[in-house]
Amino acid sequence: MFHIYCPYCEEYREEEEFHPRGQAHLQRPADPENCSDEQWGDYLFFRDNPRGIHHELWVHSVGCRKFFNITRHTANYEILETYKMGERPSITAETLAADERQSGVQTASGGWQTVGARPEDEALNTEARA
Amino acid sequence: MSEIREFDCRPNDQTGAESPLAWSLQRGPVPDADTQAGVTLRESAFMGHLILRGGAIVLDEAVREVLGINLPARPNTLTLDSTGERSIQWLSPDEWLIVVPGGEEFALEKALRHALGQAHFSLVNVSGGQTVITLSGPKARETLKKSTPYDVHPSAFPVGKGVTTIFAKTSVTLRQPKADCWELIVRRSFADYLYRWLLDAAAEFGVSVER
Amino acid sequence: MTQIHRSSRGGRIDRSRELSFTFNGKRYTGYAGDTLASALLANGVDIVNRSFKYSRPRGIVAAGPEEPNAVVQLGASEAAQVPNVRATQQALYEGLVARSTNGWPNVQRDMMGMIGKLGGSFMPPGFYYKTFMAPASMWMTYEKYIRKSAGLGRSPLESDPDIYDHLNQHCDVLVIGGGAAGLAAARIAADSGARVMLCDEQEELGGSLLDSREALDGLPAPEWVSQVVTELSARENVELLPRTTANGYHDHNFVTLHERRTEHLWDTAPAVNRRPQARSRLHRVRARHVILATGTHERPLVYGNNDVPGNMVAGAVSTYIRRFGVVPGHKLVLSVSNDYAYRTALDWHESGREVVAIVDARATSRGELAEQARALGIRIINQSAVIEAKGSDRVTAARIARIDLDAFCVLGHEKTLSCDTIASSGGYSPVIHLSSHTGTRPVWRDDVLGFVPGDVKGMTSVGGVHGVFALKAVLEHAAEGARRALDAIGFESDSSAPKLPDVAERREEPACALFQVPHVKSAMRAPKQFVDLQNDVTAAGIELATREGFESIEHVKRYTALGFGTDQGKLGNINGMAVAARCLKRSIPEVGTTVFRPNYTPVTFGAIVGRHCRDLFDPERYTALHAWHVEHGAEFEDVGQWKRPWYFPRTVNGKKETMHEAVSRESLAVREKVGILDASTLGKIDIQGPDAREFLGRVYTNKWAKLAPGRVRYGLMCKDDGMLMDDGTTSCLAENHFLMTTTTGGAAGVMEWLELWHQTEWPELEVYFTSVTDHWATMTVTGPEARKLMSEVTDIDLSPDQFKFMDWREGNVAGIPARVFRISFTGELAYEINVQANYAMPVWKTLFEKGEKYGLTPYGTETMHVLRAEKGLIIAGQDTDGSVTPEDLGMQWAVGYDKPFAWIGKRALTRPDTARTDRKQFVGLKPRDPEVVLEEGAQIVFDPEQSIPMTMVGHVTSSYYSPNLGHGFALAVIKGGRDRLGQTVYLPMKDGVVHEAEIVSPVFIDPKGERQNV
Amino acid sequence: MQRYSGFGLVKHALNHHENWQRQWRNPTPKKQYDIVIVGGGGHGLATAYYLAKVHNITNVAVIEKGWLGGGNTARNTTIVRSNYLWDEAAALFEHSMKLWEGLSRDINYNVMFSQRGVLNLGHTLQDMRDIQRRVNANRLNGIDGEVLDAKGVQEIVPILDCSSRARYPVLGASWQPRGGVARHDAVAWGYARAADALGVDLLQNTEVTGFKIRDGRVHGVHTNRGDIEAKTVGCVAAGNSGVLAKMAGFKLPLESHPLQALVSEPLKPVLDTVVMSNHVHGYISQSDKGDLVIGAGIDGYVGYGQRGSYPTVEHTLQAIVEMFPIFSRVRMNRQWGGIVDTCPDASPILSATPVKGMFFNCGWGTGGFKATPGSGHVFAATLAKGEAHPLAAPFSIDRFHTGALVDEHGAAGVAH
Repeated sequence: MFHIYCPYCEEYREEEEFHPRGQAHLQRPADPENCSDEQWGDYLFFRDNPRGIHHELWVHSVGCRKFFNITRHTANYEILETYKMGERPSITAETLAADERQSGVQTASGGWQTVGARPEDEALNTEARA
Repeated sequence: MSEIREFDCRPNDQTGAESPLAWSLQRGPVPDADTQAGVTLRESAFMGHLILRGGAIVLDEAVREVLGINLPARPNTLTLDSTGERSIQWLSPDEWLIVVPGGEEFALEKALRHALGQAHFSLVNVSGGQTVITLSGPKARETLKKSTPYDVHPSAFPVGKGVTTIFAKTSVTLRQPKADCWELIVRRSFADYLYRWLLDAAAEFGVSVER
Repeated sequence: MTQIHRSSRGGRIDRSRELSFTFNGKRYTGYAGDTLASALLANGVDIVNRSFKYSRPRGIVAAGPEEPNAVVQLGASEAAQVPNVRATQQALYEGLVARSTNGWPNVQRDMMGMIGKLGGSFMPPGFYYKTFMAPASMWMTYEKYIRKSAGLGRSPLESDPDIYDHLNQHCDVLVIGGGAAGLAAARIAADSGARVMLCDEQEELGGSLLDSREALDGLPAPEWVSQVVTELSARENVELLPRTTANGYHDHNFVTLHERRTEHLWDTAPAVNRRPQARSRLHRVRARHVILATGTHERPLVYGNNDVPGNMVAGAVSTYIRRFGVVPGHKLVLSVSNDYAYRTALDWHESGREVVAIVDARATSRGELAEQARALGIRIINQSAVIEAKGSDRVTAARIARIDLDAFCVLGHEKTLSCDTIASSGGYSPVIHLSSHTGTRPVWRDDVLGFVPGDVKGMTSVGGVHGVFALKAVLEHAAEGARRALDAIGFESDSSAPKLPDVAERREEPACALFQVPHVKSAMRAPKQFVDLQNDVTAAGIELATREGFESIEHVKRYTALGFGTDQGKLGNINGMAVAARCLKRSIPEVGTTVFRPNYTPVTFGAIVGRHCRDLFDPERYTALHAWHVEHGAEFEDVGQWKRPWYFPRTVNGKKETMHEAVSRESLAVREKVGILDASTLGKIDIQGPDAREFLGRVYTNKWAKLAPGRVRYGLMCKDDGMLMDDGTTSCLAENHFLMTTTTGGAAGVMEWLELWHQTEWPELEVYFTSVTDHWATMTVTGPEARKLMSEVTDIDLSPDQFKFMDWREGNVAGIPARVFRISFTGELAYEINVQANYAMPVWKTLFEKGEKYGLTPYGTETMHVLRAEKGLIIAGQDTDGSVTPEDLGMQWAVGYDKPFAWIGKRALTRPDTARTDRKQFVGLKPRDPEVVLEEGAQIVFDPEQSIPMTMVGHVTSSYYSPNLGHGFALAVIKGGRDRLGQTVYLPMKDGVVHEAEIVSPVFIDPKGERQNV
Repeated sequence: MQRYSGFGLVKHALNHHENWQRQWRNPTPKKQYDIVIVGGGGHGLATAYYLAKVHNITNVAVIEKGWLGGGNTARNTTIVRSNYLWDEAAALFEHSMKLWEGLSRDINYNVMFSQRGVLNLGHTLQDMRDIQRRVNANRLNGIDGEVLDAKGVQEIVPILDCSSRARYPVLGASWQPRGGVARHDAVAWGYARAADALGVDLLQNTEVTGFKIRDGRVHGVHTNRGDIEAKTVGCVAAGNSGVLAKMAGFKLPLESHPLQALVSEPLKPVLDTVVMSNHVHGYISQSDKGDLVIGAGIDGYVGYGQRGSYPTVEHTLQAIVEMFPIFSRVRMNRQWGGIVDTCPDASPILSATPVKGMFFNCGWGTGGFKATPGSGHVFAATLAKGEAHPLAAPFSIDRFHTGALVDEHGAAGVAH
């Protein structure tokens, strides 16, 4: 059970008081009438779903009823940051990767079945996308 | 103030009024008064409850002017007037609960609207929708520990604190206006459930219900 | 029967309190302080159970939660039955009744045992995957027999008489384990002023110190424990929880502790001062830091017939001797891989019974304990091990031999030593279960010959669980760990007073890595060498699994069932991995580790459920008028958590109306006279702010720009996929003030929906929402006589030109301030009265006083459904299912196609699939046979002659008998239905009956809406 | 392949079981395969088997980063049924059900498919309407099932509390007698052994680290054991589909959530069928070993941790004890979590992708186990022909753009 710091109540509360509401920072197309079916479908249904750093929207349902954002690692469930609506995260997969490169530390990949397996190899993926 | 419709929903004649706990007390069980009881439970019925929403900066002065108490700006706190009968509690950054003796709520609503003028805020009478259940006694805290995941240890929950949290399978606004006095503000429709929960949870300590 | 194995002195039992108990129908006695296991051993009960698969006789092996065999059925009465209680963890009480979980007709003479003996060789791991395939129809029969022979204990067949509860706890430091490490750490944490909790699974705190031979500060270990416990329990910032198992370690330092509060007293929880006590309690602990001090489990060695009663773990023998004054045999052979286990021989010897030999796999043994044993004249045989036990119902001898660890073979020098007990020790496995629950991989340490916890944020492991075994080192490690933990959470530990007791350092020699002992025969041919006793997993079984290609340890486990028992492989896992590693020619860490899951030991469902059962399983929400409904005999329908009156059956001449009769009467009353409905459960949201109107325009499909104060409008709400989500009316109370109503079930969801869009998408809109669902009680007075009735109780001008359909007015009703809304869900003249809920009852009662002469009839949800269906009004969630757009419902009139803002749901309506013209559309159905009431959920086809699978074109969403129409009627969704009015459709039912129905308009009564407009 | 039989077992017993063969090989990866399947769970292995058996394509590799059947195949509650609401889903799951019925003999491996029947309880009037709708649809689709009232339910499960005392009394149920449970691990192993025997290479401990994509078409995969060429790649990786899609450069309409399950200690037989309840939210059956196998809820957040929230376990056991008050004194042995890919419409994806030659089989949400044979069968056809099998066609990714969803939330409401 998560222990979540509500940025509005300014204290930690039990997960039972909250509900997750999916990926954060989703952008509703500004002009829905003029976006394609593809774009509209993407907005409605397609999600990042990363194994790793995830920015997600939660609501403090049984509490202040405010929506806010959580940056959480989806494999080890560590919460790295919570921040209010309208704010941007200070920790992202990119900032963490930069930190890692500096310190030479590899973050734990909880949840993998095979010791030593790594989720994604950046170089290979870049090639794959190219 | 024609843009908002004020309405005094409280009759002068209180005959036949039924508080949210009326049905529970009528149906029972109502434990006998017990001097050995570890927990005492009482409904502070028919209070005036108002939900005030708006920006703290907008509301602060008007509240002080009308109610004579400060709008609590810090999360999860509550302020009381000198008699302890009137209180304002922080519910969220733009939402407060005002509880006053029954019958004062409409006058207060008008006075606040007047003081706030054209500011953007909302003020809603919810007096019929919730009630205050008071828990006291040496085992009150222990009973709360059975019911809510919120930390009620004195170091985490001093007098003057109030939070909205999970309570059994419902939510309450839980507060400690003075030492050994816990107030649970619960929605009307859940009051009977909460009552039965409390009787059950406190049974091992002995519980008595004050009417 | 006398307690033949009870020594004359010693142990922590109270010999003055004799307790009698029954096992397998036979009466025995033990003492207060005994566990069921120690009492059984004291009484010389060798066979306590039969094994799972081979039905072999089994005895007690261990003394704690790792015990695999002594799993019993407890309870004197049916309702008090508890399956699968470990005798080693069950305190003895007067009158305890227990049985073995397996064995037929009894555990001594078991018929299945014969089958096990004869058929054992036909039951290698996975044998069931390779057989029973033909004929296919027979599998269910085979399965019946397999199921019968499986399982351990049995479920009670009566409801639980006991209650359970939860306690939500918060602390700075949670110390798990009350042995030397835990106590030392707790003491330091307590000194810092932190909020400390300490739990331990045993009956009393002390852990292994309770049977230790060592002295602390010159005191025998148990006495030192008492001193520390007394000191700790006096402190206000410390909560001590003996008999409490930390069973699950969840995210962010949330730990569940299962406290067994009365299980040592009786099989049901006794009341105290006539007040009920919880049988057990689950502490839901949020700890800022966890100190894991869970110690170790000693590993037995794996050798031939190591499951015959009389084979025990060495440490357990010491525990029985020192804690319980029970020496579980006469002649001991001890087989070890390490120094510490020598203590068992010393304990045995001091009890005055014979130690036949200590067989040590190491070439030499010169540690302190070994020297002590040698000094006592105990025979020590090095470089050897017990390779096989002899005997069937009890050990009669140990076959020992010189072994080569590296070559994994027997070198000869075989001897058979006569004995009745073989104790073995293959080393100590740290109890890492809890740290593994967090998803953290444990780390193998060659020096420890075991896994220790990986790094867990907010956790420090100390003592045995961290691979620190010697007492002095354990205490130091715990102290250091506690200081680190306190530091991490901002407490200062009192460094000036290192309160560590004086402990003599003990000289030890390193242990050797011995798990499975080689036999003269190959593992496949040797007598069964059990790795997992509870699941009858043998070394040969594991070897076979690896031979068949199951190379991952997870495959091995799953193929053999290793570690899947109620002991979760506490004794067997490491040994099993060692066997697999040997077969695969890899090291143990290469083979991998297994993932331990909660629970550490099993937890009663009831304890996890707590008070959330029976009457308190889920809240029942009541309206302000509930008492009246109950008094008037209402039957209730569950709508969400609400209890809503479903119908009000009358009793006429002693006969209660059926629902059909009641609903017919109620419906006619509304259409012909006047009825009243408690509609308080509808969601109600007060909306204030200059942008309220704009907001409504964005969340509703229809237009709100011109709704004037005093007026009401019906609105539809969609999600952004264009599918209907909720509906209701919203009233304009003032220019910037609206009252929205939602469906009963949708209330909370809509409230959050509004907040979501406001907070995340349109924070610039100046508007606030406040739920007033519970504040207002709502009563619907409806029917042709409604105005007459209302005119008797209200000062509001009811004249049709002053108070029109879809108007609302304020005034008094029955002397109570009220808002009255002229909206109708019945199609009749209707007034919806809102009063502050505290005053609902007097209003309701007055209405009945005045309404009697008009035939005022209370009606429930069923009649409400019939009446609205006659008008073709939908119920969101019944006539819609999340795949229905406003257009499908034929509600284009409520869709603001030209509103300036792209309201929620609009864009989705033009997607290829939502724009199809042959979508399922909302229509009415009139059965050709007026007697027929179609089944709700009946599927519709155009061609009834087609073969299965049929092409279905829609289904019935609502269907009733209408006393007003005099026939059944239904609402349905049908492909392209609106273009098919007048056509016939078919509803093929299960008994071969095919109903015919005509597609009609969904409005069956008063299509022009004149009745509600009068 | 050694054929398994009772007679064979006796023969092996006399030889001290020393002559059993490997159930599958442990081959070295080849440089090139006709088809690569990413994911060695039940669905992937079944796909490989049917490719070889039905389509004669045997130059196939199954790439598994861990051990075969180690994902949700190893972690589910083993329920098999086909009583889905919409025609498209019903057809797919019924196709699967028919394959289940002959599976043990087909692959010469006893998967212990036990057709002990599945009850879906109704506790509210709307539940019963939904049940009637579904059972009527099932019947016209040729799927067995009937609607029972409370009395009928009580007869099938005497220990279920069907009294009016319950908070949400049982009003009735749908009953699918052909539904039941199967031994989950055996399904993976059986398919693995059968596929291996037909020449498929099963590559364990082999992890895909990227895809070779040129000009919008897949040419192979990168793995930690080297590159492998293949013109057709099928991804069948349950909880990792999103991660694989990201490697290939596109998103899926999926979220991966932890779905929890738990078991009691083994008990003597006490529950002979599968009981599921959407409304009080729990489902339960008893394994052949005696454990009560209980499905808990799905957590609302994205999670790859194979564990979930404790309150979910609490709520599930509350539901179980509410339905079966006699189980209050039974004890919970273990809990665990699987990672399930959930689609917005609670239906799977069996589809081509923006990358030519690359196909995805995913999004089975909480109900993938029961689909294993059918999923493998139609996905094999899809891979073999390069276009969707008719039963797979409605489950393309396109539907999330056109709006043609197959909304099975009703049937899949409770995780299973």
